[in-house]
Amino acid sequence: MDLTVHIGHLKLKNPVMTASGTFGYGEEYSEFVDLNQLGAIVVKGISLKPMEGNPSPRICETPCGMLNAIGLQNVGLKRFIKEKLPYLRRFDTKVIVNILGNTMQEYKRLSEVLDGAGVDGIELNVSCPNVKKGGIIFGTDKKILARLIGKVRQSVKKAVLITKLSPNVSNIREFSKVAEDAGSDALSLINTIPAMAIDVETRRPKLANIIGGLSGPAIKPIAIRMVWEASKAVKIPVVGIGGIMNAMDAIEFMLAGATAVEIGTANFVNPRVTIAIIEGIEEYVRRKGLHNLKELTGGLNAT
Amino acid sequence: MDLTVHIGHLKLKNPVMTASGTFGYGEEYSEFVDLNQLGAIVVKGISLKPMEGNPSPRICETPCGMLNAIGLQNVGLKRFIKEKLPYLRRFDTKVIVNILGNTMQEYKRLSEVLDGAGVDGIELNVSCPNVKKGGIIFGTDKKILARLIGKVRQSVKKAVLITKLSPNVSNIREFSKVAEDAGSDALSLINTIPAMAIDVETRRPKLANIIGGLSGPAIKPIAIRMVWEASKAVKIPVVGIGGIMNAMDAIEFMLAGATAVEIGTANFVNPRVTIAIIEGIEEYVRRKGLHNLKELTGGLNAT
Amino acid sequence: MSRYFKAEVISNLTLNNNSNLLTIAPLQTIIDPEPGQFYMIDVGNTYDPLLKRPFSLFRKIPEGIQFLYRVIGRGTMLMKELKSREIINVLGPFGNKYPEPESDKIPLLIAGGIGIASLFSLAEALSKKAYILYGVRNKDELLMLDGLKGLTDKLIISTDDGSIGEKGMISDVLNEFLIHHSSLITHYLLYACGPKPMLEAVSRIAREKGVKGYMSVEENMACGVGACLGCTIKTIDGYKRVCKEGPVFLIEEIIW
Amino acid sequence: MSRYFKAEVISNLTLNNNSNLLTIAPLQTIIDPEPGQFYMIDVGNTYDPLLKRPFSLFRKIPEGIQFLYRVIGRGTMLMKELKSREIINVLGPFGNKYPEPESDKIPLLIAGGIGIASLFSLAEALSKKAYILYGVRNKDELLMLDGLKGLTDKLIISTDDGSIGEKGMISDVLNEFLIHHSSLITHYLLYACGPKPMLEAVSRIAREKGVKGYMSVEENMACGVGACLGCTIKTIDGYKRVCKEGPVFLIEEIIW
Ligand SMILES: Cc1cc2nc3c(=O)[nH]c(=O)nc-3n(C[C@H](O)[C@H](O)[C@H](O)COP(=O)(O)OP(=O)(O)OC[C@H]3O[C@@H](n4cnc5c(N)ncnc54)[C@H](O)[C@@H]3O)c2cc1C
Ligand SMILES: Cc1cc2nc3c(=O)[nH]c(=O)nc-3n(C[C@H](O)[C@H](O)[C@H](O)COP(=O)(O)OP(=O)(O)OC[C@H]3O[C@@H](n4cnc5c(N)ncnc54)[C@H](O)[C@@H]3O)c2cc1C
Ligand SMILES: Cc1cc2nc3c(=O)[nH]c(=O)nc-3n(C[C@H](O)[C@H](O)[C@H](O)COP(=O)(O)O)c2cc1C
Ligand SMILES: Cc1cc2nc3c(=O)[nH]c(=O)nc-3n(C[C@H](O)[C@H](O)[C@H](O)COP(=O)(O)O)c2cc1C
Ligand code: FES
Ligand code: FES
Repeated sequence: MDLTVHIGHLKLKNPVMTASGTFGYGEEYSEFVDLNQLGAIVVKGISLKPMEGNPSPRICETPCGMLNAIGLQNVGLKRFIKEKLPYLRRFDTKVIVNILGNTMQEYKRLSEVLDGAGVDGIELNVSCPNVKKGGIIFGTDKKILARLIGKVRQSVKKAVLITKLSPNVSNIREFSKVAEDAGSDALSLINTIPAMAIDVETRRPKLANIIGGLSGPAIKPIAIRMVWEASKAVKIPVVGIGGIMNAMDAIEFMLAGATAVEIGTANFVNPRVTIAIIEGIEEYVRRKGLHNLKELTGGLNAT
Repeated sequence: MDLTVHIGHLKLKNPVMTASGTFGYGEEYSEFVDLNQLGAIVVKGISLKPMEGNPSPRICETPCGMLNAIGLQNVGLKRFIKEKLPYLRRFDTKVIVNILGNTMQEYKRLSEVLDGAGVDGIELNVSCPNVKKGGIIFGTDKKILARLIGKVRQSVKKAVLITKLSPNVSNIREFSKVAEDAGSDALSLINTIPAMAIDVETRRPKLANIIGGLSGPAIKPIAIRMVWEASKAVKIPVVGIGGIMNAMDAIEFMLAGATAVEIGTANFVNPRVTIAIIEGIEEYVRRKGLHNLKELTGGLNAT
Repeated sequence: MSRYFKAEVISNLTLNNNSNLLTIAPLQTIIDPEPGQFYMIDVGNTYDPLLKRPFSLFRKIPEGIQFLYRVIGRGTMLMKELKSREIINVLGPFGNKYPEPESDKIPLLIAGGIGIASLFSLAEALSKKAYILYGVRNKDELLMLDGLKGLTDKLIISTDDGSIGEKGMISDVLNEFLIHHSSLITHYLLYACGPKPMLEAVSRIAREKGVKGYMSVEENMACGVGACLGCTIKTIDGYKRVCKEGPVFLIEEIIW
Repeated sequence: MSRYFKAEVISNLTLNNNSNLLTIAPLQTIIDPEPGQFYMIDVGNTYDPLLKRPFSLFRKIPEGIQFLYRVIGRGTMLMKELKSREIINVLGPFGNKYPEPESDKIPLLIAGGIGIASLFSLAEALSKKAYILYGVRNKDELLMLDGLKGLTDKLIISTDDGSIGEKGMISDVLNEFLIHHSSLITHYLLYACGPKPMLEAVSRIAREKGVKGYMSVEENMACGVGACLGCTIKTIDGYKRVCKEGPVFLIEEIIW
């Protein structure tokens, strides 16, 4: 059955991708998942220089969700291209690299090099709540966001350019429009929502970083709403992210306006969930007698 | 044991209040809860004229939470004062009225009349996601918010003026400061977060209003973070709201910076939860050998 | 006598591939329920699912209270897992009841699917007087057949596939019935419970034929006590709360 | 042989007021676990709690795998409710293992509280050779005493309240021990598992006395497979993942 979708000029064999930071560099889950079956793999956020990340505890559980403050620990651009990319290249799936910089220059440099290295997509992380500089500040100021995307756009020739929006704004429509006008090929949302938990016995924050990002089923209704608003505001494809645990959740995002989806926290609960979701979407499409996934995207009957 | 707290000049016998819209006008739960034991009752949002609210379905469940789009159905100011207030007055508890207007005039008028009617507190609802006009637009624009509070401030003489902030902003600190500077005696947060759910079988939104407000345990980590940020930004007391299901949750909010708390969705799960929370706080205070609740508020050890 | 009580699960029988019969014994004296009233039941003890689920009184028996329920979603799936001796929290009885018919009336009970749950105890109370029109998808979904036969000798069954009783929807059966018994039309009093489409059809027929009656309706519920305003339906006097002013309404007051 | 498998609960015994012994039988052939490795276990089947919980291999027995766990929070409370014949999802075995001691070494196993869980199977593998120093709060918290006596005749127990064995913390007992046996100090090899404060104390003692060894550490975990980077601890070569490079580390590489 035809489950192909297009993110800009990038053709995916199916709409199921892994969410950045939840699937390592692919290798960690290759024992459980045939990576060839995935629509795309979005790897952990990469920065110009290696980052060591935040002290522990970095994660804790919350009702139907979890907090994380990894602090973007990553091997850095050089080692990623040398050690991680070749491995991913061995599989018949698209590779999208999530990037984060402290300055526009860094974002530009990262995208230049990765585009040159032939990655299929670049996901601009302008919404990471867990690093002091950069990240979210780019994602919550329209002018800065427009300038950032404009700059990066020039250096991205082959790869598809996806802007991952911050959920931490009052009006996601405006930011979506800004990202589209500035030249993004697609949008992805949502990233984690800044949140916090306290151990009442010790009076200490449950994360060393105090604040972390909330992910998991708890945020799904917020993500669905934002994907719906964003997809109505722009013409470029939207990638839906947030609390997707099964095929029905993925389809819910597509009905809300998503062309594809990213699976994050669910990988931790079931390492084979991505495959289960692909199969579930196939089953649904067959059961409903659909011909392709275009019939799903934005198919919410809101009248 | 001394559980008293002060919200501005208003003294509460304990920090546990009911959240607007989740406890009706008090009467509905009087069968399960001795209203005299509550720190305060915050009643359903009142508007100048009666409102009939949104069509059904108005609510649905989500992971560890629920969506509602009641559309502020309420009896209106006149009938509230005539029919509902006298009943509440029979109890030895504080009565705080949550108000919502479509214009600044309406807010002003509402607060004038209610202040005159001798309610103990007025909670400005500038964050209702479920009504077309008014509500949230006042809560997401700093200038408008400042002018609104300034206006209402003049007409509130006796009652304590609480501004209920919208969680739907990038920087809750700024809005908290604005609300303080404009003359609020206290802040309360968070209101529900705009969200949405879709029935994948029917392709229809689960709420007739399409978008509703997310409440319940799912939003607690977001609320804790915002209460922490808000309470560090202002000197006035902060009332913590969002997913409080038990005493430990309430204490978590107080450690984050809340002086008092409001219990919402939890009332639906356990109609006696407010009493259980009061008892649980008492037990905790005794177990930890504290003398009063000031030792809890803002007591997070973040170093 | 509180309407918030703990109860012990006595049994939770699977009746067919999608229906169960739950029997609980309250651990304290409770308020006697009336036909048409409902309870809010805990389906699990975590926050997922979060809210209690509303279920009509099926039967009040000496050992306790019975609920007849269909497994349609996450909550009822967990409910299906309830084991005997487990303790659950229950709220109720809530809502109004099916009003008793005046002595000159002939009650016509119209049940669609699991709607039989709330009409069964009404049939018991009416002792033989009532006609019962009961429609299901197919033979296998038919519940409590023997019990119903014991409650009336005027039981009419229909199935969508004709696997038992008349073929077709129960609303059509009602229509036929009223046409054939048009002479007595002013004497009939309808009591309907079932899925929305069926209730709509029954309303239409009732209007056309000028037959009076009541119906028990459903809406998603959070509190069950009238506080959240989440369960409203549109009536000729504006929105009303199913949990408080309902769940039983005059057929003519509901706006579909 | 996959590291993601379904298993049937054989038994879930309560050992004392806060400790349980869970025995599961994998429904497929699994990879043989080594002492020190751990599994990620489903504690419920809703989204609350959401994540699997990590538990060390306690014992591999013919019927399956055993876990010794302490009930401290929401997840383990639900885990306590697991009934025999229930089917659960399990991930593992993960992580490195306790390295075997060179032939000239005398293993000193130091367990604090539930830390005995991961050291027990190591003691089994070391067959009699090992000293076992085992500290608990009080007599009632002592687990698997007979089993331990069968594994070594060099078992030293301590309790905070002196209700059994020596009074005091097990780290102090270790200190005393090393002082009395200072002649053999270069021959001892430490294997420690227990709460953070105890591990810190053991590290300090090991440094002072110049004794080598290993410790199994804990951090909150989400994935267990090295993907989320949530479980890192600080080492002399920067952050390392407890689930991948650990849970067993050289004592001297950990920075507290
Ligand atoms: C007053 C009242 C009495 C009821 N009596 C009975 C009864 O005796 N037996 C019985 O089987 N069912 C009865 N119901 C319906 C029952 O409450 C729902 O089927 C149940 O809540 C579904 O829960 P769930 O978690 O399994 O489904 P969910 O996962 O919550 O939802 C699954 C599907 O069920 C729908 N649904 C959810 N709640 C309701 C609801 N309250 N009413 C109708 N559809 C709903 C949802 O919209 C969704 O389409 C009654 C409902 C009301 C309001
Ligand atoms: C590699 C490894 C092996 C383990 N082996 C065992 C074992 O054999 N037996 C056993 O009883 N426990 C073991 N633990 C600890 C066990 O995983 C936690 O006690 C459990 O996850 C707590 O879950 P909970 O939901 O009950 O507690 P939560 O409600 O999640 O938290 C309650 C308290 O436990 C703390 N906690 C949560 N997760 C962990 C964790 N992973 N490690 C330490 N503290 C935690 C929380 O910070 C909180 O203070 C192991 C942990 C790791 C990392
Ligand atoms: C442990 C962890 C690490 C993450 N790291 C990144 C990251 O490096 N870059 C990024 O853009 N998003 C990161 N995210 C966010 C996810 O990609 C995703 O947007 C978010 O978790 C919501 O999806 P989910 O609910 O399915 O997990 C991370 C999330 C988690 C849980
Ligand atoms: C059914 C329902 C109705 C509500 N109505 C109002 C309202 O009228 N005015 C208001 O300010 N907040 C209203 N709220 C928001 C609550 O007061 C509270 O801020 C929110 O639910 C978060 O708290 P909780 O998670 O404890 O429910 C409503 C919430 C619910 C669930
Ligand atoms: S369910 Fe809350 S008002 Fe009816
Ligand atoms: S638990 Fe995810 S990396 Fe260790």
